[in-house]
Amino acid sequence: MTQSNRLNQGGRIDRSRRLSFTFNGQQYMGFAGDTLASALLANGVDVVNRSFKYSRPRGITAAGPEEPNAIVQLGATEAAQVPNVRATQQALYDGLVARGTNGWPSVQRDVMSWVGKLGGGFMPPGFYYKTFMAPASMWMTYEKFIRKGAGLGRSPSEADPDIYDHFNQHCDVLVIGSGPAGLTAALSAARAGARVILCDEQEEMGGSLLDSRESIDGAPASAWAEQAVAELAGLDNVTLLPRTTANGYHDHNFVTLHERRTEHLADTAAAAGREGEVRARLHRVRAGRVVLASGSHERPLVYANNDVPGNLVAGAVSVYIRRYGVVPGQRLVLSTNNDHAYRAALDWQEAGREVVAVVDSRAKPDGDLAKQARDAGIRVITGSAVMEATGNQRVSGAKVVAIDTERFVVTGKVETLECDTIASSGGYSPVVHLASHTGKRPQWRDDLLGFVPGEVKGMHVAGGAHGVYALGEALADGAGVGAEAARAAGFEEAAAIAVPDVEVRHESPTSALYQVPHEKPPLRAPKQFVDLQNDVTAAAVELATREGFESIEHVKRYTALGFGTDQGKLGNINGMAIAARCLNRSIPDVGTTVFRPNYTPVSFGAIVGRHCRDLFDPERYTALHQWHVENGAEFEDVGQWKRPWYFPRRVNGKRETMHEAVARECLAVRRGVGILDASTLGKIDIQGPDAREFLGRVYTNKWAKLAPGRVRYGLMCKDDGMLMDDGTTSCLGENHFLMTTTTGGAAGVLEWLELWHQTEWPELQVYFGSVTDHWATMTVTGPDARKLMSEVTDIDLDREQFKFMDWKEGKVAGVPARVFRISFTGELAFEINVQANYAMHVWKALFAHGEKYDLTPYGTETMHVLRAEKGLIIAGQDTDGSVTPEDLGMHWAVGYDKPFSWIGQRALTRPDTAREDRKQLVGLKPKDPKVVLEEGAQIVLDPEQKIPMTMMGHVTSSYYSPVLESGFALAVLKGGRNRMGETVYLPMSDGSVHQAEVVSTVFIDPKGERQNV
Amino acid sequence: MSEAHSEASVGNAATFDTHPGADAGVTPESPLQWSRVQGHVTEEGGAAEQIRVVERPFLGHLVLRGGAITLDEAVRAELGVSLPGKPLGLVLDAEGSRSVQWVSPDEWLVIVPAGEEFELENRLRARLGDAHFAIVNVGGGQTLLELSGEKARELLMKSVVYDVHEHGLPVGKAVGTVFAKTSVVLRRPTEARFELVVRRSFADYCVRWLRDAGREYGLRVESASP
Amino acid sequence: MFHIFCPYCQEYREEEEFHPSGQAHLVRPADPASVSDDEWGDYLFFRDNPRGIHHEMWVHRLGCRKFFNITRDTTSYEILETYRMGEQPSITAANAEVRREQGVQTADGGWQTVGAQPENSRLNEETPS
Amino acid sequence: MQRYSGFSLVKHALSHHENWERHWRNPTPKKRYDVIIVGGGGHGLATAYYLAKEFGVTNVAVIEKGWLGGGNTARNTTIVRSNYLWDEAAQLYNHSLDLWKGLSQDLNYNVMFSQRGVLNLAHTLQDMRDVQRRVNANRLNGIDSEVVTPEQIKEIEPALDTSKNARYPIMGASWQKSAGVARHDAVAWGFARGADALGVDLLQNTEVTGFKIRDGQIYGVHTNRGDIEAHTVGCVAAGNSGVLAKMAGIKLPLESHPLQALVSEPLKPILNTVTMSNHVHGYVSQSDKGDLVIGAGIDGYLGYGQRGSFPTIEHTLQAIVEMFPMFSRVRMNRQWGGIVDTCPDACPILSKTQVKGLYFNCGWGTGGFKATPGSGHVFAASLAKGEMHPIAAPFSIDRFNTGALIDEHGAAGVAH
Repeated sequence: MTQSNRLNQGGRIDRSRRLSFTFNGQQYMGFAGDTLASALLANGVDVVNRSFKYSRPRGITAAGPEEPNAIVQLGATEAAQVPNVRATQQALYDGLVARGTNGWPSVQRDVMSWVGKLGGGFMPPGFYYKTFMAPASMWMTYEKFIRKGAGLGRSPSEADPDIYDHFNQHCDVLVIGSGPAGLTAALSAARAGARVILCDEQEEMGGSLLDSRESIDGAPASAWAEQAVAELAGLDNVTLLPRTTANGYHDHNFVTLHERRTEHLADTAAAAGREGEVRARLHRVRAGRVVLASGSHERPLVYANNDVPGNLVAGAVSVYIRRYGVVPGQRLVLSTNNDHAYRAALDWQEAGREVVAVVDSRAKPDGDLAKQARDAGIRVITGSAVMEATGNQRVSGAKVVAIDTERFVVTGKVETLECDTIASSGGYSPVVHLASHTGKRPQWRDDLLGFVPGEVKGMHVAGGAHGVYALGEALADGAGVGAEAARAAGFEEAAAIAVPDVEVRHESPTSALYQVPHEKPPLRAPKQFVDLQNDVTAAAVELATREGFESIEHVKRYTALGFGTDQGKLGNINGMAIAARCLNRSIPDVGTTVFRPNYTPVSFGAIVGRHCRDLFDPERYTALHQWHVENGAEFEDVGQWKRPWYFPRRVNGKRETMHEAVARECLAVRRGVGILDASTLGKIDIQGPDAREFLGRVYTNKWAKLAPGRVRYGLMCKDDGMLMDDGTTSCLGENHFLMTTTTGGAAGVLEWLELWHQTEWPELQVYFGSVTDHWATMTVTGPDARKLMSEVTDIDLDREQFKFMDWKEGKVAGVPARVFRISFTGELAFEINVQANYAMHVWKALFAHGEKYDLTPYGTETMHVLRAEKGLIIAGQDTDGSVTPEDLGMHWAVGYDKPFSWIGQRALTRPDTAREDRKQLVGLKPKDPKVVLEEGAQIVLDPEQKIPMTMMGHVTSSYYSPVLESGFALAVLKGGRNRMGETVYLPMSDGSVHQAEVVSTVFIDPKGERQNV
Repeated sequence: MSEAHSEASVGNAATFDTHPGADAGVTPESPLQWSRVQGHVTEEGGAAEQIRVVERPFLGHLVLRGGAITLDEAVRAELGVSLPGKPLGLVLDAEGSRSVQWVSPDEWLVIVPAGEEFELENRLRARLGDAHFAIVNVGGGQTLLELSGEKARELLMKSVVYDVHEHGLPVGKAVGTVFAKTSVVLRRPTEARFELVVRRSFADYCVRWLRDAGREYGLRVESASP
Repeated sequence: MFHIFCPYCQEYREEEEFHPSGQAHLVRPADPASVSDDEWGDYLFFRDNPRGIHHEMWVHRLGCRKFFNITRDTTSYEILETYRMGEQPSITAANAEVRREQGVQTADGGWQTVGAQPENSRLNEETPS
Repeated sequence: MQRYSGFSLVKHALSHHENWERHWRNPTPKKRYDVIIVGGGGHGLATAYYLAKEFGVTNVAVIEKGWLGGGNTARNTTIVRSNYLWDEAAQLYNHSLDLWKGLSQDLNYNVMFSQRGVLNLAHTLQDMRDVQRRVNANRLNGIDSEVVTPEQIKEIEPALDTSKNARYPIMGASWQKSAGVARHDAVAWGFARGADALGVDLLQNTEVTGFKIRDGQIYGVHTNRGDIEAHTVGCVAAGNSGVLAKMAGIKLPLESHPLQALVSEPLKPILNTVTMSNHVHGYVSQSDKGDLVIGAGIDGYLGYGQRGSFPTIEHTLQAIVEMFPMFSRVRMNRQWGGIVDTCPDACPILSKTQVKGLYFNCGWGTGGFKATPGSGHVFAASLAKGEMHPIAAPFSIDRFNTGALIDEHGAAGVAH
């Protein structure tokens, strides 16, 4: 294929770099600097897609982010697939592979198009809601067919080979858009010394200056842009971000920018030779001030068959000619209501192609550009508009007619002009999106026939974004606004740069025209598209208003207007104008819709950044992690920690199952000695003369008399009386305590203590500090624990000297240690704390000495079994935020007579909290010892009752006990403590029903003798 | 109280020398030990090496809590530097090996060479007497990473939400802030380098993050482990 | 995303370093035993939920770990002032319009240091660097 | 009311759709009604519809300050399920699910209730305990929940990463097959059209500015369009409930928070079901248009701005890509926020108040959409009879003082 529409010269492409690409299976050539859209147009490709609902052929309509039609699937390989890429925004690269997202077998010959031709009439807006209702059972079948038509592109089915990252940026002034106003704003702010970021969504900076016909300081506008960009690039305080779209404006001037880093170069970073680099980068910018210089989007006119390929917005025609050296057709008809659009005709003619006519809706257009067109011999038809395009896969003609815009009728005879391209312009809509992201509604300006941004704190608007369109005015506006922004950011001396010289052009005013009247009534005319991507027609908008949808939000939702991936950049205002006409109200009266991020779609990957795969969430390791890995531990995720779950051994060449490993570990602790890495427990250092008083207020039990050297278990409630956390606290000195918390509760408990101290009791003299990571904790437990410990420590382990719930300090394996005689297993236990950097030495020394005792490492699963056999709870497993200490049978740990009303005390006497028949913690012994009840199994008293059954409680912890040689469980049960010895039932999902006896929560050693030896 | 608590109870608080002493023959392991085994530490940054990350393990880390005026006198007497009273201040001694950092209005982080912390704590406690204060040894719970090189600032921009530009983080400033999905203390002790104080259990995550984010610049991670 | 002036760190910081902690100026009844169940329920669960000016507590969780107060408009999300524990807001629903025009940023006084130690008053007087 | 059917579509197509009737009238307010519903969202419209249809109370006005269905009805992620842990909540949501099943036919309006099923994933041992507890409770409450294995999950939703390599590998899930999604706007419009046809006046752009209360009895409301009388007033105003309650001198234990959601660009069908994960915290389904509809978490601060903070969106997408690594190159189209009124125990309030005749239906938090028909039905019954319907009774305001909370925080599914 030749590039039949490519001019021999002109444009900003690099003709020395030829790029090959594939579209819909066909190979084409383009140049470096092309977008996919410009390259397709250069190659004369008319049909790039099929429409969503009616499957009509569609071509390229615009040249930027407002493009509704040219949505393609990108990627040569499965993993590199990118759905829904706008061809107008995709830089061409060598080897690019794309296809239209709809159409089968091809976009040219689409089988589904019969639906559009035949069925279109049966698909008014809301047709889904009106049918497919009978019979009810068929809906899922109907829906299967409806879903076949869903979607544009498709998701890749493989994981992304590329990576992404984030940059946290801070600046004084962020300038969004590098057109005339953006450049002068950036220059003003930068010269004042402000830290400036200038971003622009296009491949090249300069915005409208790059396709302008005008001169600045006597040189082409594009040359001035290049020079301005070069100056900014040379300044240390300026960061230039081309290919970077400002997508979201968030509170307090936080702006998200999406920068294409390698995705414009190839399918993947690796394919671009940029291994290790990111595909895209999200800049998270906190800006002192934001200058919104985002320019405007040209609105197309709404006329019949305005979707046939060859219909373009006028400005896009100029962009393709002047920037890419591409003329997208042979014979042009331009339909306009304003002067500015005339440049499309002038550019077209200068490119050597025929301008059939300019059709102007105004009676007497006499601006400079209109004069220029007449002088150039172009036919100008006034008081008229293109009413209808003819043609199927490409425009073949334009039906032109005189119109009365006030009365919305045609007034003359229809003339058909032969042409292959219709450019239209209905005026300009400032790009107000970002200014409305935080909820500020845009304001309608009758003089501009458009919405301008509402006032946003910290944001300054410059240039076309608030309707300052003329080049000279935009340059001056930007310069002033840039200086104003810099001053507001603290650069008080900032002044506007001297504005370059631009010739002033006379323009005649734009007339209000959105939908062109047709000779047929609106509901009977050929389709006049408002939202091309969602196939929303003017008739649909009219029908919605007839059906009682009077709010513009209802109209949008009923018709899907503006819900496409272009978010209605071309169609929204036209749709509102049509709704206003039908409701006989003004546009501002109909209202506007507030835009939401994103301005243009952003890949999930870019928002995720590096927070994926093995960096999705931190993995926290204890100081002994390496040993655990090397000794074959299976790990359990507890919060972010990796904790050994169990340590399967190889027995006779076979790896133990979890059940086998846990049984072995349990027996080792009950009969010999085991060791647990308990380092993940939260540890809080508490110092100060009021530490004791403070503990008394946050714990349910008493702390006044705990002596140095002693340890106590405590319960912590919230002020609603429900258990929040538990743990032991040791008295290190008269005014010094070490609190432990659950692994998951560590951070929360510390903040809880700070909360009460900082907000309620600042008068208490106490400080808290986290020492969780400082200490490594190892629990040596079992009947042989003392024997083992005596080999490695200088501490007197005599049971009279070192009692249960004492702590001592000394050396373990030569390392200073604090050793606590506390037990979570019910066996004799020593909990060793050493500075974490020495933990591995101590651990290994224990194993060196422990070999003869068969010292057995155990994990969290065995820990759970052992503690449950003793009826010891795990906060968060046996409790769920609705359990009081009394429910747990821990009356002994509740100090009702403490002088201060501790946190949770008052709530315990509320009627519901004080009920006798609350759910209470009990033990359950399955009637069949082989049965291990399911954790979460529900308890009923009568298994024969009908559903819904009356549930009395549930199993919170359940294990097999190798010592009891039976399953056993902890459960919460209504009035449980009065049901000892009763039989309860647990109906399971497979229909079976287990029976269990309600028993004490303590299954082993009820007197607690084993831990006290 | 038993003699096992002999070292304890200066001002009713227990102090404790956690180090076994040089002659005990005990080798400590830095928080990056596992990362080292995994190959995340000591790696050539390649020809384009533009960032160097050096771990300074085993330093003495003490958290001081109390009133600024009280602590200031004691710190000045014992360390020869004055307590940064203004928010986010970081001061170093003449050698640059001891530092005091503002953490919150009643909290400072002191970092001293390995093994000095216990002595320092005892001297401070003695000097502070009956005042209300707290000193907590946290040296086993955190480690210090130094970042230097041409692209160190950009690497930090990828990692922390704080403004690491000269304006936001001049020499002599230190902040607690968000680092990826955890938190760090970020310090600017000198023109040439940044420091991160990271918690032990997150150290591997932080280093893996830095390696991943720094890959495009060429990054080398090493430990100045003695 | 909010940009919050931490009255302790004395500078603006990113919202990600903070955590909201509910309504400010709640006071736990001094003698819980003497309040009725209804009053205790009110203290536990009933909060102001205004459209407009709201005084709320935040904690600088990943920074200085201090709790402090914010006066914020729950509709515009504008933060009108931040102030330390123990201080009262200078902007309230009653005077918001006036104060907004005056551009008030932060209040003074209150306890800089937890424990409200008088010895720290000098620290409070220092201006931020 | 004009009947809708495939046949009517053909008929209207032949007349160029020029003869479709309005969905609802645009009436002038009457001086008095038997019942006033304040709030024209899904719940309010459903209440009005059932009042007229089931309880014969047709002299009803729905007062809406904006447009019908313009609040959370228009902004949610459309999930419908009933697998709630606690008996009281299970009864309420299951009642609702039963009504959903015949709703399109009942309303003669296709609300596109699609029973695609819901997976609630478990990633830790505690997650699994919670899943088992909930499924067991659900089954005994007559709800079709089951526990499924990673292998079964892979069959139900092949796009999920069920491998062991994930940071938090999927250990199992609960699966409710009869759950699904519906077309949110259509629900509001269907109820509105149905209510209107039965004589209910739908008053849009009408704002309640105060209540008329005398001797502890309500007898009307003040509005920007004049006073309207009624001796029974039901407030169904979601995030704005607190503001209304204040006008009536009533305190509610509610906080209004931003809840965000987002959609991808439309994709060819790739997801079969609704997937929710509490642990990595995200949930997703695919609409009939092809968008991935993704729910984010609640922001922790009060907010009426219909927007939240960006990190919430980031965390949500991290979770989605963690669960579905293949979506990394899919693009996010649009995000938005709703205002959810949350209760301390994550359960709603359906209650009388100290003002006789004044009722509140609020506090639905993240669970409102799925409850729409059930909430409307039991609330209508309560308003019609002057006594709370038995399913509604446990949700009284009193529970916050007695301590009899219905705590769904404990082991309930993810926010939705």
